[in-house]
Amino acid sequence: MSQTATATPQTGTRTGTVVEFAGVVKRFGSHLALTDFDLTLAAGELVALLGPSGSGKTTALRVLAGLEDTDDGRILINGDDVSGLPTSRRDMGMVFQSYSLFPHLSAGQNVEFGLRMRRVSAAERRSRATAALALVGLDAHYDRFAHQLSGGQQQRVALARALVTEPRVLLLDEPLSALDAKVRVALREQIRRIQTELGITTLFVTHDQDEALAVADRVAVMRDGRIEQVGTPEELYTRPATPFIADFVGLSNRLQGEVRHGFAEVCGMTLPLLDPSQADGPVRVFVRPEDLALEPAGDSRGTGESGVLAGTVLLSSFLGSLRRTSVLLERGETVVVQHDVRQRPVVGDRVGVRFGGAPVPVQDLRVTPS
Amino acid sequence: MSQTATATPQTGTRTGTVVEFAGVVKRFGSHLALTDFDLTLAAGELVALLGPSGSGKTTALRVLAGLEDTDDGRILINGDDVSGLPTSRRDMGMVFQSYSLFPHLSAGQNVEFGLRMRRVSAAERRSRATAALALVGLDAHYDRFAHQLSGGQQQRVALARALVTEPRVLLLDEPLSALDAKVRVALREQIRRIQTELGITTLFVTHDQDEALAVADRVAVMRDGRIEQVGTPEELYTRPATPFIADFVGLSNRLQGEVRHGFAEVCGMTLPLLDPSQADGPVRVFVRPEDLALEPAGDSRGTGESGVLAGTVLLSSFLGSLRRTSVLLERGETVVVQHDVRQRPVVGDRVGVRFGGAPVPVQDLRVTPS
Amino acid sequence: MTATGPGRTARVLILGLVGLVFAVPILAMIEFTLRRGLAGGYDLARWTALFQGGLTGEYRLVLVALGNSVGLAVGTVAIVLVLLVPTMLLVHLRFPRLRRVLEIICILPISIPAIVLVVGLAPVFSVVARLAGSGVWSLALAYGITVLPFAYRAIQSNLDGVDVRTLSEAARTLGAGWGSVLLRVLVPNLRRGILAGSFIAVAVVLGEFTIASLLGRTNLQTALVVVGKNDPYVAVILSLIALFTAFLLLLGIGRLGAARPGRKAGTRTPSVSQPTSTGAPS
Amino acid sequence: MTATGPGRTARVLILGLVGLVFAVPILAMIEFTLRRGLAGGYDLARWTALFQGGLTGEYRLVLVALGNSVGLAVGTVAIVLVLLVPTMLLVHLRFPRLRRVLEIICILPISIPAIVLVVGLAPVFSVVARLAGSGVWSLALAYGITVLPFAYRAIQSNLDGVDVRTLSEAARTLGAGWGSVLLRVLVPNLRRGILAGSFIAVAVVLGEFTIASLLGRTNLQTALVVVGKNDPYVAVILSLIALFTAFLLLLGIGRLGAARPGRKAGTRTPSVSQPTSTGAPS
Repeated sequence: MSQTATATPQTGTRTGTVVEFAGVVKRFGSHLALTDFDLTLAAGELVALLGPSGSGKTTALRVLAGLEDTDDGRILINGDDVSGLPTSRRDMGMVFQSYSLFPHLSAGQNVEFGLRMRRVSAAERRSRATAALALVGLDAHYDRFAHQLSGGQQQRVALARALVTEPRVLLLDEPLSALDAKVRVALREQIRRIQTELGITTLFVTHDQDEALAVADRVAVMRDGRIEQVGTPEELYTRPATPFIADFVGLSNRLQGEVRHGFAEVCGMTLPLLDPSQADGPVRVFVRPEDLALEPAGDSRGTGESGVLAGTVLLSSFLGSLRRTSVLLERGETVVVQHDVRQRPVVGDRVGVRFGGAPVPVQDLRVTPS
Repeated sequence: MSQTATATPQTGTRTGTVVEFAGVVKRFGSHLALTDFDLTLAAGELVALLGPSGSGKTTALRVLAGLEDTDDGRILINGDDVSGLPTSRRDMGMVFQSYSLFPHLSAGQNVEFGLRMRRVSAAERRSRATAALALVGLDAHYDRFAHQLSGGQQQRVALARALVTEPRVLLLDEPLSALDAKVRVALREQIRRIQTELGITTLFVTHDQDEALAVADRVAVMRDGRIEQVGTPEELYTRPATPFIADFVGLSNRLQGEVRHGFAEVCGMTLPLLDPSQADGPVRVFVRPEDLALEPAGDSRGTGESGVLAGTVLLSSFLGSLRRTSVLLERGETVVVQHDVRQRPVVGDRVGVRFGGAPVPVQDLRVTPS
Repeated sequence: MTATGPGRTARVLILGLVGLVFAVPILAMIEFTLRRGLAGGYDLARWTALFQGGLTGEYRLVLVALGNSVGLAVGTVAIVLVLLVPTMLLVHLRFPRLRRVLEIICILPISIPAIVLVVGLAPVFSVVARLAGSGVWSLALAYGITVLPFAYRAIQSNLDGVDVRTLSEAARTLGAGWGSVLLRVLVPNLRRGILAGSFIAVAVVLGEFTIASLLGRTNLQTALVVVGKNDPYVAVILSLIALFTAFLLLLGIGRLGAARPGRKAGTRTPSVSQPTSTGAPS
Repeated sequence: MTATGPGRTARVLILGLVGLVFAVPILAMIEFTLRRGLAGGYDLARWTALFQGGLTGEYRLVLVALGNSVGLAVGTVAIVLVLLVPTMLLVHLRFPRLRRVLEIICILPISIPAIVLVVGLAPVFSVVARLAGSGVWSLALAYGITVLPFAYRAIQSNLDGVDVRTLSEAARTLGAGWGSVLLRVLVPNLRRGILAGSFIAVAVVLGEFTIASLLGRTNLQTALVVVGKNDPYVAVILSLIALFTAFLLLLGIGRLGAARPGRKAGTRTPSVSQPTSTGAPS
């Protein structure tokens, strides 16, 4: 009843909603899916939970939805502990990884379902469902059934269904992972645009780093049931806190090097470190492919002093707006260089790889004890 | 017997193999899956068949493998018509879209299967299977079963299984489509490297344009059972023959314009055409996101004379090494601009979009009759 | 060429053999009902006689028995629906580890020896009879067990094709309680399986002989056997009709299955009408 | 809280009811065999007597009948394997449109009326008997039909879990002819279904009563009923043993199913050990 009252304005934005996980613990048998999980979502923020499968990211989302009980800790929505509330009363909209439209209902009836549960009148249901479908560009498909819609369309209807009740929080559980590459990119942009427009606090779970970086205000990288780093996409990409994150976020060249007097010595070159207080000793260093440059073989005068290393082209891939080339360095390492399409290295070519350039590309790294 | 004889040298390259489809027709009931399909694969070449689902690309591959009969036309391998040969005697290696390892055999036994069918001795089978697994980096997994391997590993074993008999042609039927984004990219590079190394003529079917462009020597774009354009990845990307291809290959901004005196007038700007002989009249023009540039709002002096259009930022996605921003132009169109990560437009910002630059980015286009 | 399949001979042989096994008994029965006594030759006399004369006299037994069987079928279906469907959903959603156990329990009745039904159920029936009278309907309990394997399989195969877990979670996040989840989401999507299970249950009950015979009750099959001792021709004609009815029932199940073949929502379903979101959604 | 499932009461109620339906007859039978005559009270006397005395005298019939039933079971399984498996594979691979038809045909025997078996099969049997003698084994033909629905389901559910089409195509591209495809690829991967189907067939044949009774042959169940008329206690004990054996058989099927649960090869299976191919593969 009270829900009906507050849910009237169709495009009304419920800013206000702050979500907080405080020390949440969740066990499955002896497996700890979440350990002391802390995360706060500001009002209207889109936070992506990024991690490999089994890192606990979906569990975190399901715990927030009430689909799993917690073993310890609290979940606060605008300061109220909702841990005890059943799913049906948490007032959250959720889009699932697998297609979850009710197959026996049309798209429009699917969207109306949540309103029906809230005893909204038939006329209002119809108009609000149509408006929600219009938001995702599918109002013309009101009477289609799930099996008459493409995968991308199904997920858009699912999004409309989740949003039509104007929930306090939007939960997205890998909503794009079953879709083709092209549809995936288009839909993630649509989701982001709608989310910004409505200003709804959103938790977006994904295992795809491109997706997380492209869409989120902040990204929380998870590993083994806890958050390893939280930050804006750029923070994560340029200053990963651990080798795990450097490896997981973005394509990186990993090289063995050595710290000496606040600089890293890698492949005979001396490169600046982000964190010069790093103690001396062996390190692993990550270099982004876009921070390397390819030079004709003639230019490479052999050693590191000039910042150029010689090597042989193993493979070169045309990626449309750019090209990525794998080079086997003479020193034995293989590095990937991202460069302009007008450079066309051929397999077997001798080339030079230039390190550095303006922004120092070397990631400061703890050595993983192994 | 004769197969055993020719299959001895493990890393032996069978260059020589030329594959030719000549006027192949294939019907399924009343549906024409292939119509006058012509394509020649040069020795050692990797040709990608690219197209949306239902375009006939998989049918073409299956016809070559002998898994479907042809209704008309010929299939020549090194000049010999093989249309009448059963699959088991065509001597082709194939990797399937769905995981196809025999579940009751270990990885090694899977790889040995083709050799066993050719009555190769147990000792030789073992050594050749091990070598083939080493080629894909999985010789340590000889005794694992399919369910103990990740999806990517299964496809790599399938590749080893297809290659161990040293077939005349390698057929890849969307081998990567079931895999995660990261594994997909890694594996396509590995496939390309092995293919180059062995020099085996390869047909690679895919619906993913990134994959086709990155991996192939030449790409054949299919539509409705025939090839719409064949060319190197760069030819396809920079000079698509039809709007369908422009749309399908790469992310494009599609704008309405008008041809006048060999130039295209788009959004009040005059842009050069690839093909100046184009007749005057309305055209649809495609502009790549990387051929647009973003400028601060101050710089945009309003109209097209300067090649800069004013607009409002709708969305900006961080893609790691670059950023992609959707701008709603004042004229009503939405365009996507790809730019440096150091430019950080915020949703709602007023910005300018600069067209052109050094290489003329406008695609020459027939008007689709509609 | 034979590039795409086993040889034609093998096919003809296999399909022929299968056809033979099924066709022979039925053809034999039809032939039997058409025989014109000792004189030889065939006519439709017996069929027309039956349909014109109707089931009078001693054949009234068959009508009574048919009534009993139909009543039993309805009762059995009710038991199955009320007990089996909720149990299966509960196990599927909440106790997935019990699935194997439930499957074994539900398939077990396939091999319950006849004697168990008689001796094992006798005391149960005597109690039931004392409390509530000993109508034929009391057989429904035993039939419920007999029917279990068939109903289980039908419902389970529907259950396997529907992502029950995700659908119920989606409904719950939309504000549905467990009652709404069951009635508004699960039952409508399991309609096919439930209907198929019910049809099969009806078919089984109408064809059941052992239990009724051993417990000395009258149902369609026992009546037919009794009638068959007096006039085998009429019995065979009635059986053919019963068989045909059962065939129609099962054909109905087949249709149910084909109607909307639990589409695997595919990644690569036609996306022709999928507008790219570059166009602003109004 | 009850946030994650239906109320505890509902659960207990449902599981309790199901348990009751199954437990009561079996408990009643056990109770029956333990009764100490008119005096009341319970002991194991009848069980020990049977096991010590063995099946002598009139009980020899049971041993003979058991022999018959086992022989029939073997024959039936052979028929099923030789006819059903190739037919199903053929339909699955080459004539997928016939699948529904095959399914209906295979499920039809569920509701074949008893009288059909007697009258319809009688002429067939008389021909068979004239040609090859009228041993009990001739029942195997009828049993083959009876067993069809069960065997079909078992094999089909295995078939659904294995990508038979891709596996056979893979084998063919690797140079295997149809024989090799069948024996080296398909049969090994359908082992579970074939075994499960065979087990169920055995269980069904061991529990069959109607056909043998109506055709006047002796099998395990008819013998038990005969014995049961003289000494119900022994019959019930033997039935309990038969039931237990069948349970073990079905448990075996369950194990077969659980052993390697036809993994859906997933996109997101653990890829921890997946080395990125940036490292050159030696």
